[in-house]
Amino acid sequence: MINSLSLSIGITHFLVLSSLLFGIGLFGALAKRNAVMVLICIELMLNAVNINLVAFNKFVTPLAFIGQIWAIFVITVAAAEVGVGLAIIIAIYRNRLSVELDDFDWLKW
Amino acid sequence: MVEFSMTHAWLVPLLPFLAFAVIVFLTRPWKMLSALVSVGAMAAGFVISAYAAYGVFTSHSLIEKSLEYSVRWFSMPGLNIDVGVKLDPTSAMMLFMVTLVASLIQIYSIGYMRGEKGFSTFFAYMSLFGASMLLLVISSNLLEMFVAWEGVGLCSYLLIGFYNHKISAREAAKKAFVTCRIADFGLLLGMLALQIIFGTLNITELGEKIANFELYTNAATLTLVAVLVFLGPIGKSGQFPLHVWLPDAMEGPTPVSALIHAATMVVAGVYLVGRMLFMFLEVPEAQQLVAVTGAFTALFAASIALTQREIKRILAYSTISQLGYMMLALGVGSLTASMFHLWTHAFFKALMFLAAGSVLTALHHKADIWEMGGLIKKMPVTGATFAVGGLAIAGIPPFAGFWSKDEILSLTLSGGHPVLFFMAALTAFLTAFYMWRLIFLAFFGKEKPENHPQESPPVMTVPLLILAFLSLVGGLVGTPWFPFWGEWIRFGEFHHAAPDYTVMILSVILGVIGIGLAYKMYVKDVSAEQRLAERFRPVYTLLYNKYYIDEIYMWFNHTLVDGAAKAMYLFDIYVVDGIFINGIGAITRDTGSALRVFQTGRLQNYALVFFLGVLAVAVILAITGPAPAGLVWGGVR
Amino acid sequence: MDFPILSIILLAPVAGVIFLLFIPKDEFKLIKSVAAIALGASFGLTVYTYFAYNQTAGGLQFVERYPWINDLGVTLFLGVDGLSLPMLLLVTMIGFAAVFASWNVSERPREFMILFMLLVVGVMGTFVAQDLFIFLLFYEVVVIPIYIMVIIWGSSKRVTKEYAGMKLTIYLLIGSAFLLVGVIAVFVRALIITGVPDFSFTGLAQVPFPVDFQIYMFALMLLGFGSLLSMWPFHSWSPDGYAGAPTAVSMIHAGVLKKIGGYGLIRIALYVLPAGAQFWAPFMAVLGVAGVAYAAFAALAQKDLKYVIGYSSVSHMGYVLLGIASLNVIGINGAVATMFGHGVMAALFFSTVGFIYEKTHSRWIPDFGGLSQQVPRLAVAFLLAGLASLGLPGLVTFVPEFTTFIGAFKVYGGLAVVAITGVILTALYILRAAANTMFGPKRAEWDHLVDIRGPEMVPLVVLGVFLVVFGLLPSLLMDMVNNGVAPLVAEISDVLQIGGRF
Amino acid sequence: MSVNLSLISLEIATAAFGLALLVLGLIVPKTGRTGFGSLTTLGLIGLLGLSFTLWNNQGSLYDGIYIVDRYAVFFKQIFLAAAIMVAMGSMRYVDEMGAQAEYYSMLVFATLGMMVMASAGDFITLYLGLELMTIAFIILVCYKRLDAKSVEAGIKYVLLAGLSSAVLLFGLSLVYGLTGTVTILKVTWAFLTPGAFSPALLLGVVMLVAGLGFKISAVPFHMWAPDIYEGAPTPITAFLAAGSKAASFAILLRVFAAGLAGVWENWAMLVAILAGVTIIVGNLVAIPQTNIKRMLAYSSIAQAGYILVGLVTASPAGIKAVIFYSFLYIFATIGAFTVVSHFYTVTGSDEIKDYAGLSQRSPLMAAVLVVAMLSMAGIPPLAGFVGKFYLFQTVVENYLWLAFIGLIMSMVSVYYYLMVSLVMYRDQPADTTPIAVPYPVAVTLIVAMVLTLFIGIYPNPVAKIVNAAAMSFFMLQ
Repeated sequence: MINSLSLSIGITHFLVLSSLLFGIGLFGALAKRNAVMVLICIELMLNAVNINLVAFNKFVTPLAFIGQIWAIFVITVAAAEVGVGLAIIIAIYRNRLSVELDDFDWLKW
Repeated sequence: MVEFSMTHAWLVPLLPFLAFAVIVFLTRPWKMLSALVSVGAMAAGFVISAYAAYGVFTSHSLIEKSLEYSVRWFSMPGLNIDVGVKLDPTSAMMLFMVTLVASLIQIYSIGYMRGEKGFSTFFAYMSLFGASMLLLVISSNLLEMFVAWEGVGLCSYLLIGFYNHKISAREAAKKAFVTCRIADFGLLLGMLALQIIFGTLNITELGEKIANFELYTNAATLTLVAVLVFLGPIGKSGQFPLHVWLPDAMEGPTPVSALIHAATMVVAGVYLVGRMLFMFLEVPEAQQLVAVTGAFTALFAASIALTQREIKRILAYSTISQLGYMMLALGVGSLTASMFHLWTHAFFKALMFLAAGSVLTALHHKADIWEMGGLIKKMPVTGATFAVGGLAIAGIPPFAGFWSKDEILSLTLSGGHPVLFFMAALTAFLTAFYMWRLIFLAFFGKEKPENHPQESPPVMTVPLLILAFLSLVGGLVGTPWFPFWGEWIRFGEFHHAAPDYTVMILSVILGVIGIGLAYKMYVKDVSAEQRLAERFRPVYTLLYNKYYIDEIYMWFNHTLVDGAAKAMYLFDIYVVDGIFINGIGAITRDTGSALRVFQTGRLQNYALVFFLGVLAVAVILAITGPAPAGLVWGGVR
Repeated sequence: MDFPILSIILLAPVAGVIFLLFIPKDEFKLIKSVAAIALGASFGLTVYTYFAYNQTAGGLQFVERYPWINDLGVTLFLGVDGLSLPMLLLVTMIGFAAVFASWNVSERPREFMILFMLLVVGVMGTFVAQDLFIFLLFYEVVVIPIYIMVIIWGSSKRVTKEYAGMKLTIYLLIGSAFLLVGVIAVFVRALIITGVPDFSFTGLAQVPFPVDFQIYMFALMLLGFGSLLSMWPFHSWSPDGYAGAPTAVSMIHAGVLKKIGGYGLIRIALYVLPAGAQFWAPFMAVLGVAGVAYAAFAALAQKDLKYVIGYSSVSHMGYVLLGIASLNVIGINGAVATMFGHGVMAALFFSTVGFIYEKTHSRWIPDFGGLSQQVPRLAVAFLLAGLASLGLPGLVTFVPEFTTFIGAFKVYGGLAVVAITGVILTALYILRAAANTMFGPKRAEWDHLVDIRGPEMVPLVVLGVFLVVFGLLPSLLMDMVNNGVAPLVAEISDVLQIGGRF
Repeated sequence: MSVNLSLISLEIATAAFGLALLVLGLIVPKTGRTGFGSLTTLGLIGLLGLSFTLWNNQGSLYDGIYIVDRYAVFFKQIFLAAAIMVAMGSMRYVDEMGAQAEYYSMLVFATLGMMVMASAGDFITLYLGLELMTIAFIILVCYKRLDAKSVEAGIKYVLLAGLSSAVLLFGLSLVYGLTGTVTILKVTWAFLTPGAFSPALLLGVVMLVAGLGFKISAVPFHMWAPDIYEGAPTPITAFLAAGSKAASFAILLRVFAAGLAGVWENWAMLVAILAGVTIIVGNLVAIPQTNIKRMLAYSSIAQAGYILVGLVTASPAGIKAVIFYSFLYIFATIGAFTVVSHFYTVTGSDEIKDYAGLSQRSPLMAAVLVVAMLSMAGIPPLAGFVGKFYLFQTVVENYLWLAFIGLIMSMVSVYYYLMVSLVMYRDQPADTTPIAVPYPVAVTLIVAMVLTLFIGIYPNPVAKIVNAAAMSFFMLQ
């Protein structure tokens, strides 16, 4: 079954796409200084995962809907995470008047 | 009673020991009571040992085969130590002599120590001292003997340091103990070797086994062992070069000096060598060493005594020199002679010390003989008895010293040691000279006005008289015509040597000349010594400063020993501790602080580290993990 | 033995601790009395045990054994034999004496006594435990109480008490880390070989470990136990530690705690890993001798009384190591007996110095002189301890040292001679210290000192009695020790002859 | 297939309880809101009681998606115990913060998440449980939303946790894609099929390691821990350190010991290295700390390293050791942190130097802190010693160096623990007013101390239970 993968071209494309997306997200998460941006980049990474999941489902386990279900879960959870994240960002903006991550280094060493 | 005393000889050391305990724990507050307890115990011991001695000296069987009985002290596979009693003429004689002299000295001390602080304590120590010595005398086992040996050392430490508020006394005590300790190191090694080679430390068994030692070891080893054992006596009996502690032992109260020098401590060494004589006779080199050491010490000490000024110091050196005689006798293989001299010496030396003591009390502890003079008039008994002692040590017949010294001399000559004989003879001359120098300066000549001497009370003079009597007749038990002594106290066959008149006359002449010379120099014209001293200044100073041996030791001790100590200590602080321990600790702590810096508090640095971590893990897995080849072919199949 | 006497000996102090928890913290007298009673009970029972022990039967007696941790094969296995009884006697004796030595502790006495009793329990436990795991439990119980006692009641001289305490603790813990690795490895290997987990000494001793494994593991245990025994060059915790610690801790620590090292070496390392012992014995001997000479010299250079004793104890432990290294009955007998003798002596010494320090607030020898005229009893105690320390015949330390020397001299000859020179050096520094402290012209500034009296006399009396009685009648000690050592050595020696238990 | 709902009754009950708390929070008037702590405690105790019914009721739902074996149940009991102690320990602390209902319900939901993780039989459940726990924790961490530190901790946690779960997910998705299954036990077979092993799969598993390593704060994925631990409300820190870590270990064992059982030897060395590094870094960096929460954070990192040791050889013994250690570890951790939190509520300080003379102000607190810390250091006769013994027992044969690192480092850790004891016992307090310990806190402390001592001295009963749990873990294959 796994060998059948290598025949199909599609999966590779999907994987490359997802990996690129993941890389972009990762870069953003490391490089961006704005908390919101970082949050969004993390979302990108999660979406990369989703692409993976759906693609694998299509090519690896076409009969069971494991991937799709999983993807839905991921989306839901991500939503929750973002919700919490934004709330926190607001809270910290209230009390530091900044969302620049570099300002948040009271906790160190 | 005789039977009882012989089978209960262990009571003799036990009684004084009990006296010690009683005084320390019960009667310390009541001075006289303590003194009585102490004297009583010693006297009782004397009675018992007298009976025992009687018993021994009437049963010939004991000469060859001593009476022994013992109990287990401790034991384990391969090591059995029994403590017990070994009763033969030698030990019986020692018991008798020690208890006798010790009792007399203790009686004397009642007078001498009157009003001293720590009167009771003094008697407690004296009892312990006596106990240890007596145990040493009767012990049947080397380890037992060693215990007593160290016990004697301890008591000497305590008694020499009796006036320990004086720096000098304190140092003297320390010196005595440490010096003996150095010697005991050798003795200990010797004992270890004996135990390991022969599997026993029982003297009798050792005697049998060493008689044919080839079964166990070779001669060289045995010689080494013998030398090691001999180290002990060198220290205890103040032989050269470990004699240094003995003169300083003067710091103790005079009765202590008497006890140490006459009856107990210093003769322990001689006695030990006598006990182990069978070993020394097996290995001639060792025996030679004993003889030479003895002779040299005798001469050496006598030469120092010539120039000393303190009365007790002179006596001390004379003791060393006399001990040299005894060692010499053993060295030439005669137990008889050495024990004989030990016996006579005990009396006249105790006598002289006690007399000196009474002089010192009379002069309020002014010790310089040049500041005395004419004491005989005010202190007839003391003076007279001292003179008796002087005659005895000078070897004037019929005083005790003559017979024993003469026997040693003749034996040395007949034993074929002309050099040693010469040294011994010379010593005899010197002895007579310096001893009478002392007597003339102290008791004759003109009185010094600043002195107000008075004769001591009977409690002190009576012992003097008794001892004087003994020093007069004590030698008669062993005259060439009546060799009672040699018949009983001997090692090996008894052979009655015909009296050697040449030696006899020679020694008498030497003695007389010595006395005469002393008379000429110190009574006729008193300035003679100064003139001689002027002429031979270097020699005089050398002698006066005891050949600077103390200084050499001091230097050694302070430079080398303390230096090494300091070095080790610094090494410990700065290397073992400083570099290793604290170093490691510091490294740990600093690493912690260094790593801490990575925790910048910047969220994204954390994220970065996180991903570096992912890479690291990947790499580790690629190295250690499954199918590295997989990486080469890469990609998804 | 239906009557669990060992448990009671162990639990008496625990009961004392629990009782103390309910006593108001300013009832000084009551607190100390409780401690004294609790430890006194243990002491008394131990003395009873010591003489009730049936030497003809030998072996482990008063055994109590309850299953403990099944899957590790651990059993709560208490028992005493000739090896552990003297040590147990030592602990309880010193513990009892130490309460009185610290009778005048006025700062937070309740905490002091609680910690101290915990400490004593820990030490006692190591000697009665016949199961390696239980042994370890007790082995490290002691570390923390000691640390806390040092930092609260200790004293800072050359080094601060914090430094001293931390050094003591960490040093010993690191050592025990190596030990632990060794123990765990031994246990696991035994499990692999036999298939049944068994942690009891006897059980482990039956396992045929391969020789190279034994050698490796023995090294670890030597490191662990050696550093506790202040084996040169792992000794430097001991002088500082003792100097920093309060009297009671110094007494227990120098008196018995470091003996756990020697005890462990014999009871565990030697007994379980004989081949390893055979391999390492020469090294042990060299280290021991080095320790003797080195520490004796270092002691000679000290001006602080506690340092003198500290280094001297290091030097004495050298004898112990040497005796163990001789691997024969006589040597090991000597080693064990030396541990006992030194224990009594060191405890007396530390208690004496403790009193001196308490009264004068100085341990600096040049500050003293002629004290014997102001505090004669202290002088007696000092001299007694000192003479014992230089191995004077007739005191408890002589026969053991002599035995050790015989055992070692047999095997190592010249090397042993170096160690025996320690006899001279010891005399040198002890007498020097005694002379400069106790004798000589007295000083006016100490005229106000009051001699020890009442409870303060207890350490002198108790320890002094053992010092003299066991010295004059060494068989009391040696028979017991031999009773424990002889069979053990017999077993390992025939193992060594046929090369491993197969 | 028939679904035996009794197996998940515990989860259902927990969820219901959490929701109930939330609702109660809304309807109960502000004035009467102080009872939540006790209510939660009681409820959790009830749940704990319920969990015992599952001990003999094992099985798996939806062919292996959700596994309820003794292993899972025991872990759930651990979480519940932790939750109970945290709830009790944090009563006083939370009173200062107001709005308790949400706090406690979040606590319960976090517990629920952990339970799901413990039972997770496939990746999806794993992920859900993990996220449920994480999000609940995120909220709890920044619960003191007016306290700058707390919020900063919150944002750090949300972002880093997001990153880590993204990575984890990516890894999971790769594994899923390359093995064609999400059920952990089936993954094993895929691994065993020859040639199935590709670098991509390797990468997947690496990411898996990273994601879970983040949760157990194993070096080098530990960077978040000190900051979050310091910033979060102290009871939450305790729960993070004890519960979340234990849960992550539960799932870690499932995935690696069960999931990768076949190819384990390939991973052992990696885990060994991770463990060693974690132990060293955690202990060394803890030394220079001046803030006690931070110090405990680092030491808990080191603890994670110790627990990893049990994973090196995924043998029954190893599993047992891990379970055993995580069990006794919660008592030490929560005991210590409860002292810290109560000390903070009284004095408002977390600095070690302010602990001066605590032994006189509150002997109980000082004693508990010392016992807890020494238990972490593994000093007999405390539980930590037995735990470490079980752990290192598994590695001495093949990874002796690891045993050396572990034991020596644990002795080094004593150094900084003793530094705290030094301050508490030697120094005289600045103000000598005794610290009153309220009833629930006192109970927490005493329970923690007693259990730590008891397990240390007589571990047999616990060892028995843990054995059963470990056995059931392996019965599945």
